[in-house]
Amino acid sequence: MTLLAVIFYIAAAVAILATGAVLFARNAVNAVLYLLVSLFGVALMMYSLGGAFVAILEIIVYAGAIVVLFLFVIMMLNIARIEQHKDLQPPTRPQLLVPVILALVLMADLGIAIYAAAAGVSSGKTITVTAIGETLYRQHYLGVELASLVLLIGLIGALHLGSAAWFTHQKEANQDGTC
Amino acid sequence: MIYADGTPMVWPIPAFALLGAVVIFVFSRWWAPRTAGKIACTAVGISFLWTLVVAAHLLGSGARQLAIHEPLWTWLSGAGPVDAKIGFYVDRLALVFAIIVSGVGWLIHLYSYAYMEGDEGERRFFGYLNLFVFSMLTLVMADNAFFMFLGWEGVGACSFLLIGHWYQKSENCAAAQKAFLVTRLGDVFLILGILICALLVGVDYTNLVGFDKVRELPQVDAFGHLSGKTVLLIAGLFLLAGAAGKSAQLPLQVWLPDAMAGPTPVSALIHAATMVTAGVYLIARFHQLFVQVPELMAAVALVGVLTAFYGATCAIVQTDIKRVLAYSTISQIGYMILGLGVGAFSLGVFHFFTHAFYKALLFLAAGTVIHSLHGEQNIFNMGGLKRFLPRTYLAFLAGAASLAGFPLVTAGFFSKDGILWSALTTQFGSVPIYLLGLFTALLTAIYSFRLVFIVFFGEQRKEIHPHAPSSLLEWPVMILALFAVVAGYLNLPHAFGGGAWWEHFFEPVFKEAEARPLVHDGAKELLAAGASGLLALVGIAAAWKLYGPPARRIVPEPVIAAGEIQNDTPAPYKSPLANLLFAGWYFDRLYMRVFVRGFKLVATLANLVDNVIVDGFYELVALIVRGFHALLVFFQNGRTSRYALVMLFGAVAITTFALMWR
Amino acid sequence: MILALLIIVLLVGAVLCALADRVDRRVVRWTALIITSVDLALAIGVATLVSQGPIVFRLPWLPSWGASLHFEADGLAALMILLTTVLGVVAVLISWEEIERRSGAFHVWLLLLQVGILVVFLARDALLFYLGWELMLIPLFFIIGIWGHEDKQRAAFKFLLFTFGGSIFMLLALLYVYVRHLNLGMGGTFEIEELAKTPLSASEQWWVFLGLFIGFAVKIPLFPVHTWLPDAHTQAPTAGSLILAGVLLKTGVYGLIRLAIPLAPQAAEAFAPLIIALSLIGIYYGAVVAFAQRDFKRLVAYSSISHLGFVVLGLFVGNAAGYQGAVLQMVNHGLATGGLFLLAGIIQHRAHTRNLEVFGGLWKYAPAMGAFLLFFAFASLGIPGTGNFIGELYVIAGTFQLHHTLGALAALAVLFAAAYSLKLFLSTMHGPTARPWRAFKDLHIHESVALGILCVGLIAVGLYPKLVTQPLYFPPDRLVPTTGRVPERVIRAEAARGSLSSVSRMRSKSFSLDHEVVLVSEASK
Amino acid sequence: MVPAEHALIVATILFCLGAIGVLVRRNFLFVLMAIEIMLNAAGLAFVAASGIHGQPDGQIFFLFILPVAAAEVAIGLALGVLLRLRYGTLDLWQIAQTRED
Repeated sequence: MTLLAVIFYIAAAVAILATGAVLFARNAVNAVLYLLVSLFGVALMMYSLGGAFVAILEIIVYAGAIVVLFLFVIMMLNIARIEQHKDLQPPTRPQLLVPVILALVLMADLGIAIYAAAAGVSSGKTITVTAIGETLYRQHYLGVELASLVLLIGLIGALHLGSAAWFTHQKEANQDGTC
Repeated sequence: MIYADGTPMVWPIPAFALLGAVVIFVFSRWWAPRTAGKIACTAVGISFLWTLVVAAHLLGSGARQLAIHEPLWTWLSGAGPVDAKIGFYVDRLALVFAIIVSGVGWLIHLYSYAYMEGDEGERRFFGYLNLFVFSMLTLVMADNAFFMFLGWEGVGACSFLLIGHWYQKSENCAAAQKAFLVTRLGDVFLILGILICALLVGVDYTNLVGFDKVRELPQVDAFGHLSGKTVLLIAGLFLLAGAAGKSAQLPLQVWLPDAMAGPTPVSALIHAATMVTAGVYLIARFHQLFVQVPELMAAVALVGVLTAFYGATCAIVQTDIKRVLAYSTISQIGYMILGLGVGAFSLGVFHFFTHAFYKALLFLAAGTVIHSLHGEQNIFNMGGLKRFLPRTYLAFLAGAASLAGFPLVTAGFFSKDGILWSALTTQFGSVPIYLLGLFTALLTAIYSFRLVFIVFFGEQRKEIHPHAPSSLLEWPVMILALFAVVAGYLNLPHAFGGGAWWEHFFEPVFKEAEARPLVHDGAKELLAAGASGLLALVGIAAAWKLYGPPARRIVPEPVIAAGEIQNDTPAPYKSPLANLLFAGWYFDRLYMRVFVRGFKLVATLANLVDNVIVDGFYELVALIVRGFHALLVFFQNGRTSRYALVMLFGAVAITTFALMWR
Repeated sequence: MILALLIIVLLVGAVLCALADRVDRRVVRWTALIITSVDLALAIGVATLVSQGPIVFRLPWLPSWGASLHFEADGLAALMILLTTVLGVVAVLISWEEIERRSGAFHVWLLLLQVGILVVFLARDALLFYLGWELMLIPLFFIIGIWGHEDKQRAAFKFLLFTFGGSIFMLLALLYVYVRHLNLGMGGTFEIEELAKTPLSASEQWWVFLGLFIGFAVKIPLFPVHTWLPDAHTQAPTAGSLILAGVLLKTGVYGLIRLAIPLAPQAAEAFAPLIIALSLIGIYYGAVVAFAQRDFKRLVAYSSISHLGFVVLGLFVGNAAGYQGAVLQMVNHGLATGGLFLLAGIIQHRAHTRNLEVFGGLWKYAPAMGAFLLFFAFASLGIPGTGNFIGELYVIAGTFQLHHTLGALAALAVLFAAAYSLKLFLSTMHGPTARPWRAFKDLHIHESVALGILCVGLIAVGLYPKLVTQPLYFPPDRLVPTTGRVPERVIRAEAARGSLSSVSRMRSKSFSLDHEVVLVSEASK
Repeated sequence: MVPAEHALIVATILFCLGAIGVLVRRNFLFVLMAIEIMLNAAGLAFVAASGIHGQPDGQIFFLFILPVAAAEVAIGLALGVLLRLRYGTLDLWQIAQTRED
C-alpha cells in the first residue's frame, strides 16, 4: 500500500461524500462549496494516477473557473436560502426511489464491465507534460482546433443570451423604476 | 296476327291485357277515372275474343293440331338444368283455363266498372286487375315451368295489391301481407319442386315425359343416392305444397278468409275463379309425375278431401257473407284437388270449370247485395231482400243450388257427382274418402242454402232501404247464372244418357295417365248420383228447417258490425265448437302466435346480437387502442426530469443487454 | 386506348368541376352530368367492343418492379364498368337538390371515386389493383364524412378503418406471392396472369387465399365483418350510399374472382365450404336483422348484406349456374338496392327523417314515388320479371346441384326477403296516414328519370338475362373459372339425363385458369 | 501502485451520483452542477485509463473535456438567468406546469 494508494483512497472517499453532500444540499452556496471539495478530491485521485498536469488543470480550470462561475450566478440571482425558494429543498425519499435503483443497476453493469476488462494495476509512472504536449499537437491537432471552436461558440452563446437578459432586465427595470 | 300456316298467334292474348295495364299505369293520371275502366274492359275483352279465335282454330272440325307451341326468345340459358324460353304452349288444358280466365275475367271487369265507380283509387284498381289477368294468362299458357313461375308470382303480387286496395285501413294491409307471405312460402316449395324436375327430366311442357324412366332408376346420383321413386315423391310433395299455398289448401289456407278485405270483384275474380285454381292447373299439368307414385296420389286426395271438409264446416258458422263464400271456395277447391288425387284429372278440371261460374256468380251477387246495402256484410243484418233485388235473388239461388249440387238441374251436381263417383271407383280412390266427400256435400248444401234463406227470406231486420242496382251489375250475373246451370250438360255421364263429352275432350291431354277406368256401369253410377242428389235435397231441407223464416232460430244470432271480421275477432257464439269453426279451427291464431310473433322475436334478438356482440367486438378493439394511448401519455407529461429518467432507463437497458449479450 | 380514355375523362371532369365550383352550383352539376354521361357512352362503347375480344391497354409504370398500367376489359369487367357509369349518372342526377353546400368539392370527390372503381375493375396488374382499391376509399370517406347525416364522422371513420384493415392482409398476400415469384427466378412482375403461375404449396396457397379473402370479405361484406355497412349507409348522402351499395360492394366480389381464385385455386376449393357457410349465415342474418330495423336506410343496408351473401354463395358453389347467378345478382343488386337508396334519399329529403314508424299512407301524397318503391321492393324480394329473380334462381339452382339440402336452405331465404321488403313498403306507403305531411311533394323530373333508368335496367335484365350473361362467355377459355369442383354425381346425373335436356360436360381438373369448362354455350344448345 | 479498477469504479459512482442529481433536483442550477459532476467523473475515467496504459492520450482527452464543460456551463448559466427572468423561478417542475396550461 504505497503512499499514493493511501492518498487515492482518502481522496476517493472525500470526493464521493462531497458529491453526495452536493445532492442533498439545502443551500445553493453550500452545494457549490461541496462541489469544490469534490473536485479537489478528483484532482488528488488524478494526481495519484499519474496525471499531475491534469490534476493541476482540473483545479485551475474546473474548480477555479467553472465552479466559481456558478457562485457568481447564484449570488446574482440571490437564490441562496431555502426559505424563499421552495425549489431548493432536497429530493424526498419516494422521488429518489427509481433514480437510485437505476443508478445502482448502472453501477453494477459498469462494475462488471470493468472487472471483466481486467485492466490491472495503474503503471505508476506519471506522464510528463512534454509527452502530453507532443502527442497533443502531433496527433490530436484537429482536436485542439475543435476544442477552440467549442469554446468560441460557448462564448458567443453566453454573450448573446446574456445581452438578451440584460435588455429585458433594463426594460422591466425602467418600467417599475428599480435599477 | 296469324302465322303463315294459319295458326293464330297466341302471344296477343296476354299482350293485350298487359298493354291495358301499362296504358292505365302510365297515362291514366291525365284522364278521367272512368276511362281507366273502359280501357281495362276493352283490353280484357280483346284478349277474350282472341282466346276464342285460338279455341276455334284448335277445336275446329278439321282440327289437326292438338296444341300450339310458340317459343318467343330464350330466357334462362347457360346454367345447366335452369333452361327456359319465353314461349306459349296452348293445349286443351291451357285453353280451358285461358277461356275461363279471360271470359269470367271480362265479365268481372264489366261488373267492377259499375261497382268501383267513384272509388278513390279506381285507376289503380283497373291497372292491377289487368295486370292480374295478364299474369294469370301467362301462368296458364306458359310453355315451361319457369315461365309459369313468372305468372305464378305475378298473380301473387297482384293479389297482394288488390287485397290491399283500400290501403288506408291497416287490417287490409295486414291481410294483403299475410296473403303474399303465405303464398310466397308455397312458391318456395314450388320452385324447389320445379328445380328437382328440371334436374331430372327438364320442365319443358312440350315433352314433359321421362318420369316413368326416372321411377325405375334404383339410384338418382344428383340426390344423394335416393331411389327414383322417393325423389319423385319429394318433387311431387313440393309441387303439392306449392299448389296448397296458392290454392289455399290445408295447411296454407289461412290467408283466403282474410283476403276478403279486398273489393268484392277482386274476391270474385281472384279468390274464386282464377288465382286459387292455379294449384289445380299445376297438378293437372304435372299429372305424369303424380301418377307414377301411388303414395303421392293418396296424399293429394287426402289433402283435397280434408280441406273440403274443413272448408264446409267453417262456412256453416260464418256471419260475413263473403267469408262464407271464401270458406266455400276452400272447400270446393278441396273437391277439385280430390278429383285430381283420385286420378280423375279431367273431372277435377271439369269441377274447376263449373265452379268458376257459380262461385263468381255468388260473389258478384253478394257484391250487388253489399253495394245496395251500402257496405253491410253481416248476413244477420240482412233479410227479405227477395222483394228488393229479385233478379239478383234468382241468380244467387241458381248459384247456391249449383254449389249445393241440386240434382239434375245444376252444373255443380254433375261435376261434384263425377268426382265423388271416381273417388269411389278408381284405383286411387277409397271408400272412406268417398264417405267423407259425401258428408261434406251434405254440409255444402246446408251452408249454401243457409245463406240464401237468411239473406233473401224472412222479414227485413234493419231499416236499410236498398237502392236498385244498375243494369251493369246485373246482367254479367245473369250470364254466369245461365252457365252455372247449362255447363253441367257438357259432361252428362252415360248413366244419364250423355256422352261424357268433357272426358273424351281431355283424352289427348291426360292420355294414359287417366288411371280412372271410365267404368260406366249404369246402375251403380245412377245409384251413387241418386245418393248425392238426395243428400243435397236433405241438406236444403235441413237449412230450411234451421234458418228458414218460419223456424224458431236455434242458432243464436251474433250481431257484429260489418267489415271488422277477421280470423282473430272475438268469438260471436257461445258454444266453443261454433267459435272454433268460426275462427277456422284456430289455424290462424296458431300461425300468428308461433310463426309471426316468433319471427319478430328472433328478429329483435338478432338485431340486439348484431349491435351488441358483433359490433361490440369492434368497439372493444377501439377501446383497447384508446387504453394504450392513456398508457403512453404517462411518459409525455412535459417535465424534463421525466424525459431524463426515460433516457437513463434506456441507457441502463442497453448496457445490461450489451453485457448479457457478450 | 378507350380504357384509358374512360379514366382520363373522369379526371378532367374532376378538374372542371373544381373550377366550375367558383362559378355557380348549377354549372357544377351540369358539368358533372355531362362528364358522367360521356363516360357512360364510352362504357357502352367498351361493352360493344368487348364482344369481339378483350381490349388491352398497357403503359410502363414501374419497370424495375415489373408493374405496368395494364388495363384490360373482358366480359365481366365491361359489365361492371357499365354498371358503375350508369350509377354514376344516376348519382349526379339524384344529388341535384340534395347537395347545397360545397357541391363543387362533392362532385370532384364523386368523380374521383369513380376513377378508383374503374381502375379496380380494369386493372390486370396487382399493384395497380391495390392502388385502385385504396383510391376508392378516400373519396367516399370524405363524401360520407362531410356531406353525411347526423353521425357522419364516426361512420366515415368506421368505414375507412374496416376496409383499410382488410386491405393490409390483402397487400401482405400480394407481396408474398410477388416475392415468391421473384426469388423462384421467374422475374419480378405484378401481372396477375404471371403471378397466378407461381407454384405455391398448398399451405402457402392457404395463407395467400386467407389474406386476400379477408381483404375482400370486409368489402363484400360477409357475415362477421359487416357492421360497418349499416352505419356507413345510414349516414352517407344518397349519391354516396348509391355508389357504395351499387358498385363498391361488388369490387370485393370482383376481387375474389379476379385475384383470390386465380392466385390460389386449390385453397379456394379448400375454403369453399367455409365461405358457403358464411354466405348462408350472411343471407339469413342479413334478412332477419333487416326485418327488425326501424330506419329505412339501415333496413336496406342489411338487405344488401343478404343479397351479397347470395352472390358469394353463387360464386363458391362451383358450377356454371352458380357463377352466372353471382354475376347477375351483382348487376341486379346494384340496380334494385340503388333504387331503394334513391327513394330513401328522396323521402328523407322531404320528410327529414328515416324512421319507418313515422311514415304511413304516403301513397296519398306521392303515388309516383309509391309506385317506384313498390317496384323496387318487389324487385329486391326477387319477383320474376326483374333480374333479381333470375339471379337468385341461378344461385339456388347452383346450390341445389351442389347439395340439395343447402339449395333448399337458400331457397327458403327468399321468404325472409319478402318479409322485410313488404315491411319496408307497407310501413311507408300503405297504412293510415300517421302525420299530415304538408310539404310532401311527389317526384321531380330528375328524380323520376334517375329511378326510371334503374327500372328499365332491371326489367331488361329480367326479361332477357342474356344481355348480362352473354358477354361473360367470351372467350370461353378465358372465362374466370368457377370453383371447378363439380361433384362426380352431378356429372353422372347429367349424363344419365343427357338425351333429354341440355348437354353440359363439366370436366375440371382444378381451379387453374386454363382448365377446360365447356358450358352450355349458345351454339351447342 | 493504485489499482486502476478502483479508479474506474469511483468514476462510475460519481457518474451515477451525478445522474441521480439530474433526475431528482428541481432547481435548474443544481441540475447543471450534477451534469458537471458527471462530466468530471468521465474525465476521471479517462485519466485512470491513461494511467493504466501509460499513454498521454487519456489525459489529452480530459483536456478536450474541459472546454466542453466550460462552454456548457457558460451557456447553461446564461439560460438559467433567462429562465429566472422569464418565469421568475428556476424550479423546472413549476416551469413545466406553467408551460402546460
